[in-house]
Amino acid sequence: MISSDTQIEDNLSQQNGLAIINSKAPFSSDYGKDALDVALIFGSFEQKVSLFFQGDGVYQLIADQDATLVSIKDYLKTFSAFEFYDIEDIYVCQQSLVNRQLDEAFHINDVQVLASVEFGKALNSHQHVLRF
Amino acid sequence: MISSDTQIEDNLSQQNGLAIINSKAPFSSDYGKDALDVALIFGSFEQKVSLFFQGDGVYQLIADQDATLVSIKDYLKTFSAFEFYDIEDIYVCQQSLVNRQLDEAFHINDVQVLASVEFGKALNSHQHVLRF
Amino acid sequence: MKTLAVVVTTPPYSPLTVTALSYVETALVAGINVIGVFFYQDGAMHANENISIASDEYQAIAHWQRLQQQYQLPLHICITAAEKRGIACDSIDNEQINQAFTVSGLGELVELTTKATRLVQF
Amino acid sequence: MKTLAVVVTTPPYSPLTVTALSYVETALVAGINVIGVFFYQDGAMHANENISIASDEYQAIAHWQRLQQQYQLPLHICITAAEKRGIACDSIDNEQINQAFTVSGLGELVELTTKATRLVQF
Amino acid sequence: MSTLHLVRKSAFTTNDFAQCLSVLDQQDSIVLMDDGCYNLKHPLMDSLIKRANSTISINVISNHAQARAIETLAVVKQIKMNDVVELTFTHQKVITWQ
Amino acid sequence: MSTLHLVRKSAFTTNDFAQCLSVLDQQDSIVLMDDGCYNLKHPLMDSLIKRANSTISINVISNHAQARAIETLAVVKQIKMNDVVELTFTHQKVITWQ
Repeated sequence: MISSDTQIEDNLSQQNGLAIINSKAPFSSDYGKDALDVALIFGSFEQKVSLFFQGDGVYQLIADQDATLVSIKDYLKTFSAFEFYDIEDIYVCQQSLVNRQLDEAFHINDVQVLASVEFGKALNSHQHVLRF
Repeated sequence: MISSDTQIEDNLSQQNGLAIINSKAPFSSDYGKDALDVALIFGSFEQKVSLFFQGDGVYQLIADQDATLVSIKDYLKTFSAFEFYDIEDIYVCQQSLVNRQLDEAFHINDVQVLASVEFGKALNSHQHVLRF
Repeated sequence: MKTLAVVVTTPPYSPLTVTALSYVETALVAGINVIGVFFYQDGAMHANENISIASDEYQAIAHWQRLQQQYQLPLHICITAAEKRGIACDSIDNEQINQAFTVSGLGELVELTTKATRLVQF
Repeated sequence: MKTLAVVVTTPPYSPLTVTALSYVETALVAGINVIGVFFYQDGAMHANENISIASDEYQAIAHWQRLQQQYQLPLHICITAAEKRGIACDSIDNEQINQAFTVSGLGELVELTTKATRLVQF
Repeated sequence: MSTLHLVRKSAFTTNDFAQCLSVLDQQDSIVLMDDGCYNLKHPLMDSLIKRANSTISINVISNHAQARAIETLAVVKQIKMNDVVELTFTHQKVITWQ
Repeated sequence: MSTLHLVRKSAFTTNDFAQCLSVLDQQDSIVLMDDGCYNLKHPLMDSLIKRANSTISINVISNHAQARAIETLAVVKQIKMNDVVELTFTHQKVITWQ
């Protein structure tokens, strides 16, 4: 049975739209690119979308990478278009960075580094979640 | 440069044929079945092939499984044909079993449980290795 | 009314598609309004008409087809994912695409997501 | 003479195929006798003639084709793996299979393995 | 804002389950399915169960565990697919860890 | 019977590298390539390097590491693809961990 309370909560939370969790490293599969395509289409339809980077997904954000050295088209460069698509909420899991001995040096601006609990809370404020 | 010593060693070691390492659980991908197909074709061509089970691959050997409960064709039953194909060397990594709290109860006979060092040595005695 | 949209990213020859099918069929039987299934990444391979799975193995595609017919369940494949995986989507009378599937763009995923009360990925 | 056989299990749209190609081409340039490449599992998708990868992305299949022509490098696809992935292999004049590839059974893998000094998987 | 977590991967092979646990909230529920059933025997499960005052509901799809010959634990609820469908709507959203 | 180990997966995500290390012999060599380059920063690498009297040669494909902005370590040899081809024949066999 569905209570009307749940319905209200749903409608409220819908404001926060879709969360996409990126969990894969950038240069060994299509996952990062496939997630990016979803994010950009949501942006172009003016639907709210937030990006979360966790686990090896954090490598997608790291500065000074160069996909052309391994003959791959550098889709990471398209991340700089996030502003244009009004994709403003970009979260990275601090613990994932620490585990990988990575500095908080990213190739795009306005990345929010969050501890696990806050990362979980930010994720929780979204209506739908896809993970790539 | 290739020394003639290496050549001799190669020819000797060729006696031990192909080692196949199984590293994937049985019911979530085709890897186990694909590895089995390779093993059986080597057997039917009377080429020596040995099977190694490591990591989640050890789940392929565990007794009392029933793939039909998840609507999958039970390729594990074909393991009982190994004898017919003269596939006699079946090794499982003891540490992988221990980590997963698994007993040494298998659905086929003559599985050799080896500690990591011996498992590595047995692997090492083969000319070629494929991993699935 | 509660509505459900499903995203499938696993290929038809993966045993994992059985779980996705079982979930969607259970939802349909329970009377849930499943507004569509979107096949993305390797999931797009479900629409390949030429896929030939041994007859004694689980026929995932036939089961999806059955759900489509029985419940008028919309099955969308992502055109970009499909073309990358060798399903030619450009011709009008396309013999390579299983007729149960509709060739769609990612915009369809946006529509399903915004309309659905729940979005579940498999 | 040292001979090399290579098994490719990653699909053509995976960046990992770049590494396999680079390895095989480097071996050929070094004068190694590469007796064949066997495409198994998702690797079989390399032979799908209808695969369409965006022109600004790495054209793995074209590069394999080039190696095949330049060095007469045998490229085998496993028929079972191919049919599971929607490449119809039964017709004689097959428009769905890239001409650079030979449709083979797993027996070909046995032959390559027994002939090769080294077997390398990618 | 409770979340239903569908766990489909073995924690012995990948870190998906660990990632799931790191974002888990007190009102959330977990369903172990497919290779996620193997996690019943993983140390991460022990620590999850031992979490003080945990209100997190842990479930496993019974035929998925049985197919794999995995014994379930008393604290883990055995459910079927229709329960998963029901949980989908008694929680505010679903995250699939695969 | 020395073995060349090609490591293509991140140990932060999967346990392939751990499995490789568990069968490693003293005469063996390792090549980190593709996502295996990330393992340069993994605790398993520290313990490998610290192995007493280790004769194991550890290599990384330089452009694979550089593409990923991963700094290499002094004890790890930077190599190119032609070196991998050469190592293929100076070892008795090759195992790919992917």
